[in-house]
Amino acid sequence: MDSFRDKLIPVTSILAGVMVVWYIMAVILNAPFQRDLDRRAGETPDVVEFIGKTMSQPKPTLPAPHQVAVNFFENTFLRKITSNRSLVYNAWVTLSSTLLGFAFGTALGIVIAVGIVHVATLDRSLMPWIIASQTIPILAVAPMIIVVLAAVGVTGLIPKALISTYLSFFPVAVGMVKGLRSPELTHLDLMYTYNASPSQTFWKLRVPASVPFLFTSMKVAVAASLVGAIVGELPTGAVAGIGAKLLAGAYYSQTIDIWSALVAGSVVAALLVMVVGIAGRIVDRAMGGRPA
Amino acid sequence: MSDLLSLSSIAPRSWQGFAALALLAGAFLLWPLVDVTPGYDVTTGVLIFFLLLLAIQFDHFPPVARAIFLFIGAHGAAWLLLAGITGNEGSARASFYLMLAAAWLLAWRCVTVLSALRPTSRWAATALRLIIPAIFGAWILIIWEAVTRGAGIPFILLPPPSAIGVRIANSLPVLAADVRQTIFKAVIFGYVVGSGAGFLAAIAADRVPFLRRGLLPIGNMVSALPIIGVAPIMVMWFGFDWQSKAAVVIIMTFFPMLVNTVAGLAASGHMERDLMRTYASSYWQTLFKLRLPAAAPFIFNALKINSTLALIGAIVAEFFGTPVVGMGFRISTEVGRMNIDMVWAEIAVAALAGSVFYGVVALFERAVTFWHPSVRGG
Amino acid sequence: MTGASPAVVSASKLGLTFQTSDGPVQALSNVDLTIGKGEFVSFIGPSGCGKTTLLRVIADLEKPTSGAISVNGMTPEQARESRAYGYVFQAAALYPWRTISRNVALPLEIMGLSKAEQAARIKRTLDLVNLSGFEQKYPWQLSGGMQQRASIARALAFDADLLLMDEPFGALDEIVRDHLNEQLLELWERTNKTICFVTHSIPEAVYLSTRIIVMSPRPGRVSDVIESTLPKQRPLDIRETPEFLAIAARVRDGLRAGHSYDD
Amino acid sequence: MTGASPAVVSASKLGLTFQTSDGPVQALSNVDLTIGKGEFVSFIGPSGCGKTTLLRVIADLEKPTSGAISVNGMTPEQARESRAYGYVFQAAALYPWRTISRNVALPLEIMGLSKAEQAARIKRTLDLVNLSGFEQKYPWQLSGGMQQRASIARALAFDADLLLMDEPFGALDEIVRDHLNEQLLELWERTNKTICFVTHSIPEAVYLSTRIIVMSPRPGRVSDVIESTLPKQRPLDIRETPEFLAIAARVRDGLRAGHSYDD
Amino acid sequence: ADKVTLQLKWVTQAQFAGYYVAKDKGFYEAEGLDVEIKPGGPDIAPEQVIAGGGADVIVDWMGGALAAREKGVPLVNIAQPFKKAGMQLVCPKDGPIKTEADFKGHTLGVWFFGNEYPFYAWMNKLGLKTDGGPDGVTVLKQSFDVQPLIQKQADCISVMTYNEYWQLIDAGYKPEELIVFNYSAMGNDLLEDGLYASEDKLKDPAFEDKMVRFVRASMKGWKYAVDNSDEAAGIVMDNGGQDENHQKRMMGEVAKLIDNADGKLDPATYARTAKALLDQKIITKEPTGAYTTAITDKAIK
Ligand SMILES: Nc1ncnc2c1ncn2[C@@H]1O[C@H](COP(=O)(O)OP(=O)(O)OP(=O)(O)O)[C@@H](O)[C@H]1O
Ligand SMILES: Nc1ncnc2c1ncn2[C@@H]1O[C@H](COP(=O)(O)OP(=O)(O)OP(=O)(O)O)[C@@H](O)[C@H]1O
Ligand SMILES: [Mg+2]
Ligand SMILES: [Mg+2]
Repeated sequence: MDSFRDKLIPVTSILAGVMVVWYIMAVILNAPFQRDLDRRAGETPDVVEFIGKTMSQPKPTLPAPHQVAVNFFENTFLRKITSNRSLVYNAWVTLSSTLLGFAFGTALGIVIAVGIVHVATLDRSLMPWIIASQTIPILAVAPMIIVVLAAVGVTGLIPKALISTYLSFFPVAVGMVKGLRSPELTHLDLMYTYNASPSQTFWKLRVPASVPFLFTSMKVAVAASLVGAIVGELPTGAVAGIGAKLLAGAYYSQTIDIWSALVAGSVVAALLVMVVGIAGRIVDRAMGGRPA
Repeated sequence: MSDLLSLSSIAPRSWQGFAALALLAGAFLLWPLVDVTPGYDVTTGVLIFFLLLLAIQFDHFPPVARAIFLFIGAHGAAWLLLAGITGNEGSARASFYLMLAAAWLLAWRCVTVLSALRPTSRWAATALRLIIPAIFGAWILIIWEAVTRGAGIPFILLPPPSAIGVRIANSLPVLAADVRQTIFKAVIFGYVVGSGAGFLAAIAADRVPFLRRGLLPIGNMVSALPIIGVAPIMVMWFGFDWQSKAAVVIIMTFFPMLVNTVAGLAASGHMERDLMRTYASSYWQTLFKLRLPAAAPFIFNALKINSTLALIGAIVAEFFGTPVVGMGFRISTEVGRMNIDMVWAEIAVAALAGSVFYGVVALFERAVTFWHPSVRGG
Repeated sequence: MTGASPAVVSASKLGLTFQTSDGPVQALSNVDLTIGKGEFVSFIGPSGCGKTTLLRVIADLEKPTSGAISVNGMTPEQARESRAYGYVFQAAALYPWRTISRNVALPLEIMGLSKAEQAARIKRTLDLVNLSGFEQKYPWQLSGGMQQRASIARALAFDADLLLMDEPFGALDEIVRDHLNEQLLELWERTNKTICFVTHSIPEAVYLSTRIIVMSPRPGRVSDVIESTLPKQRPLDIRETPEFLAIAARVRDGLRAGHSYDD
Repeated sequence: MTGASPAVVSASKLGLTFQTSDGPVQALSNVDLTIGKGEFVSFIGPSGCGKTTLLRVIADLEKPTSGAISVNGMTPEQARESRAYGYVFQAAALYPWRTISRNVALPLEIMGLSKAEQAARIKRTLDLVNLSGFEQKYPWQLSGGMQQRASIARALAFDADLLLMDEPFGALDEIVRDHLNEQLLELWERTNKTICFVTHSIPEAVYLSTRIIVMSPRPGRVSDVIESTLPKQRPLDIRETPEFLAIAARVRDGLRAGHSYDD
Repeated sequence: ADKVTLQLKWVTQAQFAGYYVAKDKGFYEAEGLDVEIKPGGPDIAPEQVIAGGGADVIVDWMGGALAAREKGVPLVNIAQPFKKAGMQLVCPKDGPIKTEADFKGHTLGVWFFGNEYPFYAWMNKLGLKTDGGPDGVTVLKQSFDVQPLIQKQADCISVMTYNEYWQLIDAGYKPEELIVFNYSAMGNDLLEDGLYASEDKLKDPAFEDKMVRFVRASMKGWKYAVDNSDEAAGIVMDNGGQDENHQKRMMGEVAKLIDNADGKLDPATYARTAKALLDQKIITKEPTGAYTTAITDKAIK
């Protein structure tokens, strides 16, 4: 806990610095349009008034932090949770497909890793293609996946979740291959001298040895999964979800909405990563991990 | 030859062989392969059966010969099957898929045999390392081709790979222009600047503990964010041309590099750092002689992650506004024009470029971190 | 005594060559060896001479590339599958996610013993190595010496008639080592196990063994075999007797003969 | 002899307590110590008694929490900054991305020596530890013993008057160890360096030292100081003389006194 | 009731008010139909959806439909609610472009994804190259908002009369400060929102009958929406539209494109569209059978 106190001051002061830069940038970036507006309206405001106006445009190039904060606050706390305009509702929509995709992705990643570790043929043929799969621009394929899936009658949560799966299985597969291969040679030899069966070696040695790797890669995977869910929402008609909010914001140039949707995305991302981190720590403690 | 003919050796030697034989029997019973006439002529059908049976039989030979015959049998049969279905789209019957599955099983058997080979010469080992994944990739394409043609999937949903290949061959100038716009301008610039800035920020954070304590938690969080969301904003700020794409790439690559480099700088052992202390070595001496080399595996990890992120970031950013060239532009417009084969051509080029990019970084990594156990070991 | 009892390990013309990327490394060459039931045989030799490799061949962890070897009259593989031996590695090799008692339980779980039987064996062997009270600790909470003792307990819990020990006391300080040497001797006497023991320490080898096998490097060969004339009962101060020192001197000479300084 | 030469290391009432998450660990308590120029002082004691910690305090790698210490009349920090000592760690700590000769060159680069001077020193020290011919190998291509020798060469190349060595020969077999012991003694005699040497081996301590400091654990204290009466010239077989054995017995008694078996 | 799935071309907004009104007001139900309306999005191609069997009928522009038809998805126009095009190019008056003659050497924002055909046809007519050279125009793929004009990244941008144009007004431009090139006004318009179904399915009389009922109810919905535009905007909002004021205005503008809500296709505009596509090599053959008046003839007596 005292490490937390160590970090508090630096983190808050850096965040404060970011805020200051943000305000300055907001003024600078919003100024040209404001000047145009004033020129067309024939107004000549003084400097203070002008700066004030740059920070209160309805559709600014860069919204000022307080505009985002107000919008975020209103859409989070003042709306009915079931309302389509509530960020909580939209975050929940995104979160649910994120979690489903994350679960699929983790499972798929583990299965692939187990296959690679145990089947020599897979080990030698699969890995380059797994890497290549991640270089495919998913946003390009996402609409087609969603259309194809809709064609076979799969709609709703699952298509989005599958895009999350596609993005999140990779870190898990790579991490788990490393993890399942992480037992030292002597540990494996030990099992061999006991004439342990492959499944005994797997459950009693490889699995526990891979747990730290699993949680590290799950942290990356859950973040990737969120990106997948957001990307997956873009082509589904922007009905609901953080991606839909981003899109609707972009569609109507509602930059403040975009930014507060981004903030909502960040909060969800931070929470997800934190939850995985805590789960990892609990499991580590239960397995006799040494406190750092 | 007599060995080949003797009855005792008719039985296949692997489960794949058995399964393939069973599938062949099934295909024979459910003949013909397609619903339409003329469909496959008799010679082609016999030839396919012959090739597959040959492959099953030659499983008794020494490994290298076995692998060669399995390879020829499985792929020759697949080739004939695909050649026959072209022009008969959408008319495949169950027997067609059974034959295909038999060929696939034999190709699997071939890969299994190849995987078990332990060639002594370095040259052969390298060739094997390439051939095995190549067969795997070829079968992804073969099955894709067979299913899209066999089931007659509409062209604008999913074109067969052969059509994509033709499209690539016919559109080289367009593809080249897109690659130039997206990769050589936006990706490379953004990748270099983003990774470089992340690296320098990491050094600064390392030098100033206050920064490190403040920046790292933030960096850790930001690198988990859906950065893609900033793409429209960057287009708004930096205009339509490649600069805004580069800006997205910079943001996407900055934090992985920052986080990894900081972790890497902490990776050198206590004892190694104590050693430097006993030499009264300065901060920069310790940095260059100990901590950066020790951090190299982490830095390369970030470079690898970034190599795929950069490409995806640039292409996604092009969805939000571009001049009329670029891979992302092409993908989104050609979908609208129903030229799905062109879309897949761009995707294939992107995947190829991404893999090459990744491979180059991986090669550099091997050369620079030759000393690291993970490289030494294999 | 050696000839009369049935051979537990018997090797003839044993050779082993590792294929490495730098070319072949001959780790063992032409090793002839017979170890009878109840013997305590020490292997001593310079670093890299093949002691560990020889033990690993006996344990079926490496396959010899020439010659023949049998363990309990079977091939090493059959012997391993019938769980004929316990092996103590050069490093403790405890599983960090298991407590000490669950580490000792590991081979017992794999053999499928009942919980009660497991508990009894764990208690007995942990008592033997003086680790009672540490059952619920994790390996990193113990000192290096205690970890090594836990790994010995694990091998003893297996309760095989043949014990293969690869420098089990290398990481310990002299006092603890003396203590464990005494304990090991006592255990051996009481249980009549056969023990193959690798060590770097001449006094340790002489103190413990009925026979000392001196090996020389590149390629690993048996360069000398010294039968101990010391009685079975060995108090610690036997090490100051002239008889002891004479044997030690012979071992040292044997060692030096096969040694070159450039490793 | 001790009193007459100026003190290289002098500590009084030295104490060091580590703050850990489980509470404070007192690693050193009330250590008084004076080491004169040209002395060869060995530290011996059970595992975890604070030998390494004491050496690290002298090297300014840990700050004492009580008491005073000076090195060459300066604070340890000043001494470190004036490059007053060479340090050999318990593990070799070679950099895997540098060849052996470039590892030895490391401290020389940091001191800013000329290329020619560097080459000369590298050649001299690698010869000294019998590693000529391995200059261009990488550490992982060498055996543990060779790595340890390379790390000794690295410390010697530094050429400071004070040498701090933490179990430098722990990983080596007896013969190589004997050889290096001889070499070290010879070097010490020739150069009149001051050496602080940590070891687990009683014979080694007795053979090498002018003074043996026995430590006892929890918290680390100096429990006995034994002046060696052996002559400066010490052939290897001095170890069989009664005089040697008497000193060894004294050390053993001192050690045993402070020892408990449960670590 | 018979199930019908309708795939829209874009997100829920007053552009599709007729269908939402028909559903909400029970016009579909009255025809014995159970209609599901699927909103679209920036990368949803309705042609793909119908090819995959995900929809019975789609809202599409003629350009995309003809391109798909040539690629083997036999789309047929069964009704054309939008008689006129809503697309136009706007330039600020204080900018460099006042007339068609000023285009040369300037940057123009264009939507793609099948919406670029009218623009290219127009430029073709003007004889202007579009490759960015000095004697042609530079084309930008424009995002779906008006930022390029506000940020001065383009000299003119594409807007829909019913949508982005009002975003410009919101952003402080007055109508008199804008130069407008309206495709319909210039006679350069191509067919926009129409209803398309698969030729194969239309051969089935039962399906054809379903479409007749669907078109009849839809056009009734459009009529109602045109007559009660504020209520229609409210219905759109209830179905997930954004920004009520904006939807009301949009409804008002869309009403102008509907004409008399008979859904009949104008052969002249069709011919112009087909020719433009042929000229631009979007399609290679003169299309045949790409529209039918049979449905509207039966639906609207
Ligand atoms: N897996 C392996 N591959 C290649 N060479 C090996 C392998 N294992 C051991 N060697 C080589 O075989 C020789 C004998 O090694 P071994 O481990 O048996 O020595 P040792 O006598 O146990 O040494 P130490 O006393 O240092 O433990 C060494 O030269 C070593 O480098
Ligand atoms: N950084 C540290 N933090 C907390 N406790 C420490 C630290 N370093 C050492 N200790 C503790 O201080 C005591 C002395 O450790 P030290 O390493 O000096 O022992 P040693 O005599 O060198 O032992 P060995 O012979 O095993 O090397 C031990 O109990 C150890 O656990
Ligand atoms: Mg060994
Ligand atoms: Mg120590």
